[in-house]
Amino acid sequence: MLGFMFALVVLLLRYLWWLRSLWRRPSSRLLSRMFSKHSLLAVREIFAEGLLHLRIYKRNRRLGFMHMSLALGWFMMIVGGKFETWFHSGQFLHGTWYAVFFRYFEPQTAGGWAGRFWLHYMDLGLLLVLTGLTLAIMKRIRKRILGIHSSTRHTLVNRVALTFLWMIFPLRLVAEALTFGQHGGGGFLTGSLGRCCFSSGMLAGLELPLWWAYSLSLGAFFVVLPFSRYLHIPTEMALIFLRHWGLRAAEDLQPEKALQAFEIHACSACGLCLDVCPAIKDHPFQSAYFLRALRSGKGWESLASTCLSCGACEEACPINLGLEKLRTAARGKIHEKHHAVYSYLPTVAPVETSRVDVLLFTGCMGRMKPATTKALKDLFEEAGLTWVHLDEQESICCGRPLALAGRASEAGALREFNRNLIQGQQARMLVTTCPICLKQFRDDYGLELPVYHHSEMLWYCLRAGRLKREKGTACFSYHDPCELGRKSACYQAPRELLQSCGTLLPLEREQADALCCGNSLGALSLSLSERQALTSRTLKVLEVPGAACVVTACPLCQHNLARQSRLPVRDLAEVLAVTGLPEQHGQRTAALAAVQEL
Amino acid sequence: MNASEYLPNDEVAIIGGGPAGMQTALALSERGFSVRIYEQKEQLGGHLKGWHHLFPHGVAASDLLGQLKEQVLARAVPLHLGQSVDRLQKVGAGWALWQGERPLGRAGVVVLANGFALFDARRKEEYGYGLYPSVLTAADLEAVFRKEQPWPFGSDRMAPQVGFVHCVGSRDLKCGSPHCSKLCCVTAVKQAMAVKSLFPEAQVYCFYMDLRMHGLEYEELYRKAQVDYGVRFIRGRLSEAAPGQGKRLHVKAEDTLQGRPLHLQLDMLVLMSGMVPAFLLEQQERAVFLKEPVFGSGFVPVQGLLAAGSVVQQEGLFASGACKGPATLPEVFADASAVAREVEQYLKSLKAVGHA
Amino acid sequence: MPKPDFGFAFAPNRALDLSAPLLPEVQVVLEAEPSIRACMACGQCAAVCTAGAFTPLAFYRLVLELRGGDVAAVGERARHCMLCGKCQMTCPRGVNIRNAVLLMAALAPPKP
Amino acid sequence: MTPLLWKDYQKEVPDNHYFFVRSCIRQTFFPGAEAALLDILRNSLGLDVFEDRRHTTCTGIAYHCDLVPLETIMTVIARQLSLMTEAGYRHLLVSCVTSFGIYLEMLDMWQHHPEMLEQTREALWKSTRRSFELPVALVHTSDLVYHLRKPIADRSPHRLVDKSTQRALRVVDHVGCHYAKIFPAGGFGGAEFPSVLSGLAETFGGEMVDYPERRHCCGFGFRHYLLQENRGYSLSNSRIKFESMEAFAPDLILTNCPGCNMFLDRWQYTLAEMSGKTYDREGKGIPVLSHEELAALMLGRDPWTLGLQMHQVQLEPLLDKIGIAYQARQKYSMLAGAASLPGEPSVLKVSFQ
Repeated sequence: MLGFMFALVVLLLRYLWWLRSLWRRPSSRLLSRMFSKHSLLAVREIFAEGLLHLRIYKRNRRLGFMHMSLALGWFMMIVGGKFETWFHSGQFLHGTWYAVFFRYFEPQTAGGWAGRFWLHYMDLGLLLVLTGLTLAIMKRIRKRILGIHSSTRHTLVNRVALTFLWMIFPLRLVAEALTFGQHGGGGFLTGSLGRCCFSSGMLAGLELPLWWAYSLSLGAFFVVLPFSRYLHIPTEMALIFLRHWGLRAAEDLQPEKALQAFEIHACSACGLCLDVCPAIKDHPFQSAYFLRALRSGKGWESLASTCLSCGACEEACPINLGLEKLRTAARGKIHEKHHAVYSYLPTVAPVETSRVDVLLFTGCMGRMKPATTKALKDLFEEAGLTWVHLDEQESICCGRPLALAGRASEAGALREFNRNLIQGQQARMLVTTCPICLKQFRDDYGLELPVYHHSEMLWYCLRAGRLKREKGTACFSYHDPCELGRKSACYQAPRELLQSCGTLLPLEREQADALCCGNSLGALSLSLSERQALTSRTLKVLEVPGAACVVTACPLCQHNLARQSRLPVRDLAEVLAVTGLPEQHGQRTAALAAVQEL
Repeated sequence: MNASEYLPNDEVAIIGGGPAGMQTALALSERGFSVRIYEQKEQLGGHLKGWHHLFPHGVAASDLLGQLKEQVLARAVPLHLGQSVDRLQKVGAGWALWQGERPLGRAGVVVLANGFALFDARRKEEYGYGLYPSVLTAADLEAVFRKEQPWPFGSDRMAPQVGFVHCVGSRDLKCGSPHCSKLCCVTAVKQAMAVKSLFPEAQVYCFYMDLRMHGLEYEELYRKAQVDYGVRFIRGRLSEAAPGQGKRLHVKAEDTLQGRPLHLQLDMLVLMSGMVPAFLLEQQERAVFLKEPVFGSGFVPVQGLLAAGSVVQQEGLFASGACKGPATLPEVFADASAVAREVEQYLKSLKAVGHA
Repeated sequence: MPKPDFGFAFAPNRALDLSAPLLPEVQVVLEAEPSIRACMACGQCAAVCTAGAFTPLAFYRLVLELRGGDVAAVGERARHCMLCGKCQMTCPRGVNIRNAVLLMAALAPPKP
Repeated sequence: MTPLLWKDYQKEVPDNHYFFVRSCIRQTFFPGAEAALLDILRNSLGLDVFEDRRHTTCTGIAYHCDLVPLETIMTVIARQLSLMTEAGYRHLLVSCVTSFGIYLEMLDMWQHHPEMLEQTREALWKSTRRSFELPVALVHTSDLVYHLRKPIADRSPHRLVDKSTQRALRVVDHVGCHYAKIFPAGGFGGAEFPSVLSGLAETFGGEMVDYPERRHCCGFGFRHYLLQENRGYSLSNSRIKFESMEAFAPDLILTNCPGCNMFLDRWQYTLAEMSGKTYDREGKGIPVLSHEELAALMLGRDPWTLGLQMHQVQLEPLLDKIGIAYQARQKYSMLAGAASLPGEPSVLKVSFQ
């Protein structure tokens, strides 16, 4: 009881502290949204995610059910308990303890069928929780049973909280059963258990101690709650409200302030992020641990700068935490003393050019992949498109690498340069071979003309009939670049292209679940050996039997995979270009052989 | 076949009891020839005696030497220890061996396996070898590792500053050694790592012109030295060594990658003395090639590219191992059996002539 | 008392003193990114560097000069880097160049 | 490699009967030094050293600056020699290292080109009706002091030792380039084994320090100093020497060349003003003495009569170490009262009682 009060107070204080900035200048937007349908939407989401855990359920039924049964069951009991006491005592308001220990105070209640309903309803809730609990215990013993490979390693305080949590419900079961055993009555679970095991008078003395044990563990749990990961239970709800009220996470790291604080503390360490992380086994940089480090304020730096920022964890997170943003914010914090100087950049004179279809931007990495560029130009020819190669002479970085290092604020000059370069031209679209540039151009450049990745662009040509391909014999395995897939949601175009000229082999992990090539620009201080380990793991997935070559659509991925791959690693454009040769079958196969030779 | 089928003077004399000599002797006696070894020192082993551990795996030199000796003794190869052959005389098809005016014996075939000598670092006076006690050669440092020689700095120095100079008396036309001794680079790296593991606080520098890490795992060793041992590699040779504070040396060099002169105080300067012919040039030219000497590196020249060891224009004279030029131990061992094969063929041909 | 104007000055000594202990801030950089030590000055990083086409930025030289002690100059040049990562892509020794550059750039005095 | 023989680096020095020629720089900047030397040679050691007040500059500095042509300087040198001949001396004792180098150079040229000697004799005769003989021995004053170091040391009440701690004082020497490098055989030890000063210091019980830049030029370099535009180059050279000797914390810099003596002394002030740095621990600079100044001090001559107050870096700390008594008040007594005490440098520490 005291425990509950204590928890309540601490929570309020912490939340107020986190939201301090907002009190100082409450945004009108926030207030207006507070009293609108947004709050209702929030309630709905809380119900769907906080109780039913639908997102986890979608990913992993057993795990989802575990979380759901625990949360929902407990919720049922809390609500039910309230109504039950109301029903019996006739008055609504009581001290919380009354509902919690109702059966201890009122072992015998009449009330006909309704009374019995409540008995059974409460037992149902309890049963649900207990099943969840069993699953949870199984999960600790054998992960596989719940279909996951790795579960979070917990700190001491969390273990303590966990133990109390696990003790609460069995104790309640036994306590209630005993009470009913002594005084008769009870629901289908507690009642029957009471009658068959605890009816003998000798046990009467145990009743009080048991209820005390129950009450103590409950209290203890509440005491540790605000300092353990179970803080996520209330925090998640608060977070959902705040989100719906339009609060956004800050760009810079402030783990004790505003939405960031709620995000960091809303993580239940459910472990979904561990399972999808490309890092071999469990690596300290995985999100669950990264957030824990942020909570404790210790050791987050190295975790932030070793992570690849492949985005898999954010994709998997059941409560949509902005993990990428948090990481870049953390990197920005580490390197806040870094200031870039780009005054040396030449000024771009707007050139008067004839209108072309495509502005081609191959980017820094693209310079290291002349084969891709050449193939793409051939395909432009074939599709009868006119183009200008913007950065044929020299590529000025798009600015995304700086952003990934948390220094987006420094990238202004680079964006300015490229924007002038692009806007000086008249064209229908901007096409880049580099997904890193693609993301940056789309999100941060605010260009008038549409920006496409060459895979998208080629796919349009294919559908428009400007490019014609015949399904060949070659089988490909396709690697989804993080920046193109998860970051730019472009999965279909490359697949359609490959299907058009060959067979695309299914992979153990692809699309949103695809692994990182290991050389992502996100990782600043990941060692060569670790990178190479990641790469070979990714290649294991890609080198499926029958694959003629590994295809990807990112110069960085291609370069990195090619260094270690047994199969040839090609860019989409290259594959498409060679498969586009005259239709004689012999030459076609020869060309495909060439792909493998290259 | 066995040795008895050959001419009476089919005995093979091997000059030099180092790795090359021993391995060649083994290879030949395994082929059934009677072999004897002439070694100027009192025991077998050559330079290997003085080494502590061997690159790239750090095998103890004494183990390898032990194995070789055992095999030689097992095959009961006659040993002439303390006899240094300084003159060869052609007698009929064979050779007479002389030490000064003393005849040492005769043989149908002579195999030179007298290996190499280390460049006399005193000839590069500017590095102060023999002048300052803290200047050592690589060989001296091995002796220090073997605890046969004390460290040149006091035991109070827990963080000594140590410098290694590559290419001392190698790639140096002025010193008459135009060749690359090819072992010094990796030896320097090996020794630098050894020093670092004995004195973890030490600052170790290697002054190199090029790093020639030609052998398998040598390059890996170099990277290990950089990353795991923190050895610093500076591209540029020392100009000079002068006395510094206390017992220390003050050395000057050019960092050619930065294009800036540099200087530092060292507690120990190790000179990677290159490999030069074992004979003084004149001796060798006169004693072996019976002609007037020309200045130059003067390793024993062999016939053409394909021949492993038959010496230019010298019937029945062969050369094995590092006397033909810088060679690693594995190379020496491989060479030995190749030479043995040639010797066998030569003796066969003699036999054929003898029958005809 | 105002210093007299001699009308001439001495040329600073260009020689590096290797015996001088490393500056603590340099130590920090080397410990934060140990892969820097693996650099063998092959120059590929500089060869592919875009910024290098416009400025004296050349990563392998920063590594060489870092220990020299003129951290301000090293930092100033590091600030020209765009972090594009081309160099890291081609570095044969797998040096985490981008991280190293970020750390080096922090050595220069903060911009006014 | 031909073996080094110590005797190749020795020099024959006559015991007596010298014709003495002064040094322009020494008598200008360190006026007490030559007086002290003559006093020692004549009165302490009873040697016969003759000096003719009519002798002039050797014009060496102007010659090295290409202001005086070869024929002229040869004739000037010839005139000095004619004075020596007239006085009946054959041993020339030179105070200045530049002059010493000049004499060596001229004698060498005359030896290899007799026609030049003839031209010079003719030129001298035409201009002054004088004739001359070549000297039998050409001796620099440091040679003579080195040669007589034992008798001098025997007569000396003082030693180069810290009186309080009995620690031998650390001495760094700088032998003039024109003494050691132009004609190494003309002096003791040449440039390879500079011993003329170290031998002297060691006789007085000092500890020699063989510092890395020991053989580096002091920076005078004639035209480098005389043109202000080039003066920084001269200064940079001195700085290299100071930086090299700093680590050894020397108590004293010992020179035999008036030019070096001046630059190693004065440039310490200039460098201190420019860079705020001094090369000793206390910020007072490293004292500089020439061979005859050292000898005079050891023999107990009065520092101020010796003219040590003309040094930029004050000598008092050294005098205190050695335990030489001096009248602090007397230091500037020959100046017109305290009003005209020299100004204080802004970095180099000095003390005026």
